[in-house]
Amino acid sequence: MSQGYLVDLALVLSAFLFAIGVAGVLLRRNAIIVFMCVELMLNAVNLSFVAFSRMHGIDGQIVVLFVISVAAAEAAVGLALILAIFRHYESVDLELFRRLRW
Amino acid sequence: MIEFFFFLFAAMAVLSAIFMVTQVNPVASVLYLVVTFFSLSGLFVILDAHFIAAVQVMVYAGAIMVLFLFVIMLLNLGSTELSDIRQGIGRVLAGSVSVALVAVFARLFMAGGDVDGLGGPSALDPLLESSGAVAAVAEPLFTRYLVAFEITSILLVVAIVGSVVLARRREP
Amino acid sequence: MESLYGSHWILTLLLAIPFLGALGCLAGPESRARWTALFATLLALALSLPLFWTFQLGTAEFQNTASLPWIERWGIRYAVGLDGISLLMILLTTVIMPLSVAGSFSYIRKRERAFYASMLVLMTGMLGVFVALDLFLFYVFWEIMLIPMYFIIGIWGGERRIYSAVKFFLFTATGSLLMLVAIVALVYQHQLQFGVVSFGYEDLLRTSIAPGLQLLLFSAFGLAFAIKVPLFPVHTWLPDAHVEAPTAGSVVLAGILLKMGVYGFLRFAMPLFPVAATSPTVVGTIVLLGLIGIIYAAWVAAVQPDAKKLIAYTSVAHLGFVMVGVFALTRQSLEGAILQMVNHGISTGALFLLIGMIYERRHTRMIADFGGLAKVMPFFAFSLTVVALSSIGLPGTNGFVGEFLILIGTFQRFPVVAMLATTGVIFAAAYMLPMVQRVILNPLSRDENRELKDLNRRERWIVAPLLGLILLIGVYPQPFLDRMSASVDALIERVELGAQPMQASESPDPRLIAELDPAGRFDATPPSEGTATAEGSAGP
Amino acid sequence: MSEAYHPILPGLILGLPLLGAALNGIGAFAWRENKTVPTIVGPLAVLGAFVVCLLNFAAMRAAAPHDPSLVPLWTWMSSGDLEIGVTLLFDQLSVLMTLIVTGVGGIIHVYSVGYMREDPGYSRYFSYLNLFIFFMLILVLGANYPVMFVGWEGVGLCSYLLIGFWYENREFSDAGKKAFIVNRIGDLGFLIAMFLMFGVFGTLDMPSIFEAAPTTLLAGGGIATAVTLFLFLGCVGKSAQIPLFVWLPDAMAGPTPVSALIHAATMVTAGVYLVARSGVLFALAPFTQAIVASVGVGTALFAASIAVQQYDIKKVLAYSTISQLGYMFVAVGVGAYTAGIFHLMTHAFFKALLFLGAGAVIHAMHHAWHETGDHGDPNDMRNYGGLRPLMPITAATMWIGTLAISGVFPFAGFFSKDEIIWEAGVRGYAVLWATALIVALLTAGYMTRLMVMTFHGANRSGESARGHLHEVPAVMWIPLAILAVLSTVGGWVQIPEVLPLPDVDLLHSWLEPVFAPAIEVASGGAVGGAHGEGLAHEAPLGGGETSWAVGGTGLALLTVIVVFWRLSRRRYLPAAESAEPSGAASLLYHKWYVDELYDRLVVRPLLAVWRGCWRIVDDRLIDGTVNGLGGVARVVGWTGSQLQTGRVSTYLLIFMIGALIILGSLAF
Repeated sequence: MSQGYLVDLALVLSAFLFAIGVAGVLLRRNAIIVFMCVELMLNAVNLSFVAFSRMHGIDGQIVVLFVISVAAAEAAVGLALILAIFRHYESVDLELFRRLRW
Repeated sequence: MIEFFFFLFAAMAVLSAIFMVTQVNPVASVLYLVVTFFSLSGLFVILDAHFIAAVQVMVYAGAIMVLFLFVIMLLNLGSTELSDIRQGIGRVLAGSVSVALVAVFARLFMAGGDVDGLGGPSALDPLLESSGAVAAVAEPLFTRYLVAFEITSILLVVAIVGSVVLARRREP
Repeated sequence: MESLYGSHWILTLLLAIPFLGALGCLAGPESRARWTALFATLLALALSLPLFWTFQLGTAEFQNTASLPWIERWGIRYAVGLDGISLLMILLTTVIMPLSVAGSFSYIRKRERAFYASMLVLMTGMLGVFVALDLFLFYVFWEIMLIPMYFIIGIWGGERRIYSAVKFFLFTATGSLLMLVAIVALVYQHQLQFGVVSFGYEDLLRTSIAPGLQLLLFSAFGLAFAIKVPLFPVHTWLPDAHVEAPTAGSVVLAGILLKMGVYGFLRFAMPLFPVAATSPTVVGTIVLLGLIGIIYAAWVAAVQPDAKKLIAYTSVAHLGFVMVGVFALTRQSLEGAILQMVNHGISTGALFLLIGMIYERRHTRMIADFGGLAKVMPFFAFSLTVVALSSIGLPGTNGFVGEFLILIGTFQRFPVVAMLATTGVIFAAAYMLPMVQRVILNPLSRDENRELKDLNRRERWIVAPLLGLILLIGVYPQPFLDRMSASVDALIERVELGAQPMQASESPDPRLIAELDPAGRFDATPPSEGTATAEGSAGP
Repeated sequence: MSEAYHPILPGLILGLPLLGAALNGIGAFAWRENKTVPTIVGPLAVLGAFVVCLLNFAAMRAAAPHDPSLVPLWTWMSSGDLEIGVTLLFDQLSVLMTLIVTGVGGIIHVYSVGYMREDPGYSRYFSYLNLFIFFMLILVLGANYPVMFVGWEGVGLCSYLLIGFWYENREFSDAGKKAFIVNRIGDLGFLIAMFLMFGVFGTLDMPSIFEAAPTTLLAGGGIATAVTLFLFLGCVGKSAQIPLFVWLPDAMAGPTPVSALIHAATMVTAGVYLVARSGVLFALAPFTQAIVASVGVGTALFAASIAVQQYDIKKVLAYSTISQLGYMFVAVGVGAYTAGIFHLMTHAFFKALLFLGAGAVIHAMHHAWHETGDHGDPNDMRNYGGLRPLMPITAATMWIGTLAISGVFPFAGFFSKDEIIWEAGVRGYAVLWATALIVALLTAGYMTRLMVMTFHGANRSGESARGHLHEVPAVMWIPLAILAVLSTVGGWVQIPEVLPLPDVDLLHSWLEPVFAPAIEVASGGAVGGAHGEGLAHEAPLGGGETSWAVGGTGLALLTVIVVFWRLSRRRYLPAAESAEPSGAASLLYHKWYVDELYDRLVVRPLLAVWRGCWRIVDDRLIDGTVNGLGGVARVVGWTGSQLQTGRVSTYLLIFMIGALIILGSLAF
């Protein structure tokens, strides 16, 4: 398996996915979808870790494992937060959640 | 052959990611995201991360996304027809920032030198051959990264407790 | 005891007593805090008074010095010592503090422990500033003092206390931060020249600094001190702080804190940067600002409806006299200025105490709310009259001696300035007498004032020592002048000698040098020698 | 001659009044109701000092001529070259002055016992009065200018305290304040003069300065002129000359004995004393001399003109005092120092007499109205009239005082005033001479008017009050009598030799050692004589000393008689019923509107400027700048805070832009 240039392409792909995630966060107002875009960004990063790990050793994959477990925790807490907020606002529109200033 | 699969998965990932962002219906978005995750897991396999690929499918595509679906359905958001996508300047900003991001990242990776030179043979090959896909990951995980691993478990416990507390319906 | 006063430890003991007292206040019960504080301050007074007699006349050397390494890596030492100038300041502090503590007994009703602890920490800070012989130590004390004062104004003050406390803090902190930068720059210069890092005062005195850089550093020090003094355009924190501070706060602020600005000029800014301190621009500016302060503050004071604010402005005027005297740099004007610092501490402190006493009775500071108090409070009226006369410099009181010496000394160098400053004498009468009249004279027209009680025994005991000092210094100031004369001589000599070679030499534009050679290495040796040798000698 | 003079008990001269002040001061707190202690302590302290002064005077007379005796007490301040000791100077002039101060002062103290007896502030009053004597003695005995200045300001302080003695009256305390502040303007000059002298001479000791002055200073030079002008500014303030005279009429708010002591006999003459004392300096500055004399004569005329139309008895006397002080300045201004001091002395006698007499009248009126419960102004002469039969002693003694001040032979004022006018004449100052003559006539005029309105004609105090009017007690009329005697014989110490009288030359010869240096300097060293030689022997209009002396007294007497004859027929109305004077009389009645003028031109603009300084410069400009800086920080902060929208997407956008900038800078 010597398709080294695929690694580079994987990095470029991760850049694309990350950028799409960013665009999603900026674009959407639905909290859940924004949350999903964040997950997408995490995965983009995971992809680059895996790609790097192919070049530099197994540690990259370990990091990915941690990222996945943290993401799982994050998803649980985050979705619980969205639930709680929804109960209060009857909506998941981020435009409404503007209490966190000053 | 591998190139074909690589490009196939890559195209799938990018396209479904774009769909995920642009779909109005959250359920559709979730499903597109699942597709993206599957494609990524395929890419992981190509990149010699077999264990990660498996975990990706199980945890992300299986568990997390189901959680998302549950929440969407619980909140009854699936039937929404109103677009929550920003218009006008927001859209332009989002687009230009992402394009700029891609450009910058691409430039950074290119700046690393010749594209071919960056790749080369996999550094993982000997390891995978000697201990297999799982052991290669497990060995450092339980030795060098043991502390972090244990702390992760604490994090998960905290997250569980936290989400239970947060999502609990308050007694009036 | 003899050995104690010859020893190195008396000053450290003096510093420690109020600090321990502060701890004692915090540790003890609320009701005992005031007594602990009074005891600590009185103990400090009793310990410091003999210094007045054990102080050796005729020498400008620092006495009772102590020096211990503190942070050796950076050449920071715990170094303290006493000369004629700081001796008087120390005594002023230890005299004023017990009085202001005793003056707070009935004024401070909440959080007494914290209040008295703040006062004592403040005292440590002030004493420390006056004895520190290490610039880092000085800076530490200088800042230590800021914090309790901030709280004293901010917690126990009047209605606009927060505004005033913040204003006070911002003004002073701005200045002192610049000073810190200047201290570091100075130490760096010293290191460049001698290869050792030292914050020691006497080490730094040996540093020679290019005129341009001197100007910069002097400005940084000078701004910090000028704010504290306060000189004319940066004085506006003072009226607000005074008005809102509790009586004790005002007394300490006017009586001692303001002196630290002048002390800073005398001890640090002038001897360290003699060229800058004698450059016509600097002297002209400061003397002019002092003069403006004298006249302008008197004018503003004359139309104040608030007694405390009026007194606050008189402080600006008096300190204007002091600054003019300091920068006229003649024997008489300097000795007068130092004596006037003491005088101002006594008479303004007494004024604030007296106004505080009627404030406690009537809860108003407005002059218009009083009138005719002489009838119901004769002792108060007597005291206020004497103190007011001292403040306007009536001969026979301390105020006259100070002002006279300042003016007669200043006149020999800046006749016009002295003449204009003398008009301050008229304006002093024009602001003080109407205030006195409207408070204690005139008909007793308000019913609230009819039942006022005269000063009680505690209050009389607070006022009496100050009245005694006012008259004593008025008729026999010589012992005080004797104690400072050697130090004043040394200071004048040091500043004038330090300024001479630089001014005499035909050096190019000092600003140019500063730009080309910010480190000032070229001027490390006399400019007549070649640059090469200068560089060689200045190399690390 | 016998051995040299040494001051006798100099400490006691100062110590007694100070002790008295302290005792009475303590008494004002400790035994406020006790009137016995002040009654004994107050007058005794001054009279004791008077006795010591007499002893000194006698000793000095007996002793050989000598340099001034210095009594160093302690070092006051010594700083570098500046050495100021608390030192007393005993010479002929200062001893004479101490005699006047303690003598007249003692008499007035005794009088005060009667006058102030019922005042609740009795003890306080004597404390102030004793303190005043103490400071006045320091003033005349000070051997250097700073010590003299202590007395100078000290008497000002006592004057302030005593004018505002009845502090519950707003006008009275205003008057005290005004006196103090106006005096301070003068003191400014005194201070600057001291600074200058220290710069020039390196010392402030009078003997050294006077010794060095003729050689150090250029006669008529700028420094001599400046020093003396500044000194004179001090005198103008203290002695109530144009333009700083405004405080003295208001100072009449104080108890009448105070007006007699401070604002007639002693303190206000300190300016004359200062000029005479510094004669050497003034002799070196002819320009200042001219100013002094002109101000003096101007003030004399101006004040006399106002006195003519005043109805308040004390105001008349106050303006009269100002006018007489003008005379003294004419004398010292033309270099006739002895004449100035002579008039100072006789004026102390007769003006104290007049004031005390006025006080007796006021006292009587006050009591009468107190009995009847009427409320009139006991100071207003329109309420008097026909008091002579009721208060015969007061009337008689005051007539003596009136004749004395009018310059009628053989009363004291004749000799001293005649000498001043004559000296002005023979020294060639025709305008001064003529004006002084006119003022002399005016003086006779307004004083006669005062007497007529008070003691003659019909009584206007009201039926009921008249029954309660009676002569003052002995403790008050005995001082009047003593002063009346002094006002009569006081002038006989110096009788011009030209008059067909026994030739007495006590004063000139007594003061000759003090003024000789000044006269020597003034005459450029050419004339060695004490006085008179080298001067014209004719008045500007011709005629010798004798004829002018006789003519002068004749004119004065004629004025008195004419005015008496005219006014005693005039019917005055009580103050409450009379109308405001109109026309020129109104201008004089309102004192040429000087107070109003000062108020408009000086006081109000100054107050406006001061208020502006506070409200605009301090509050707006300086605090505005500071708060403005704070405001700028706040605006910047607010602007920044607007970025914090609470929208996560905005944060991400900004974060991303930031990341792009950083990464971009790495990439490109």
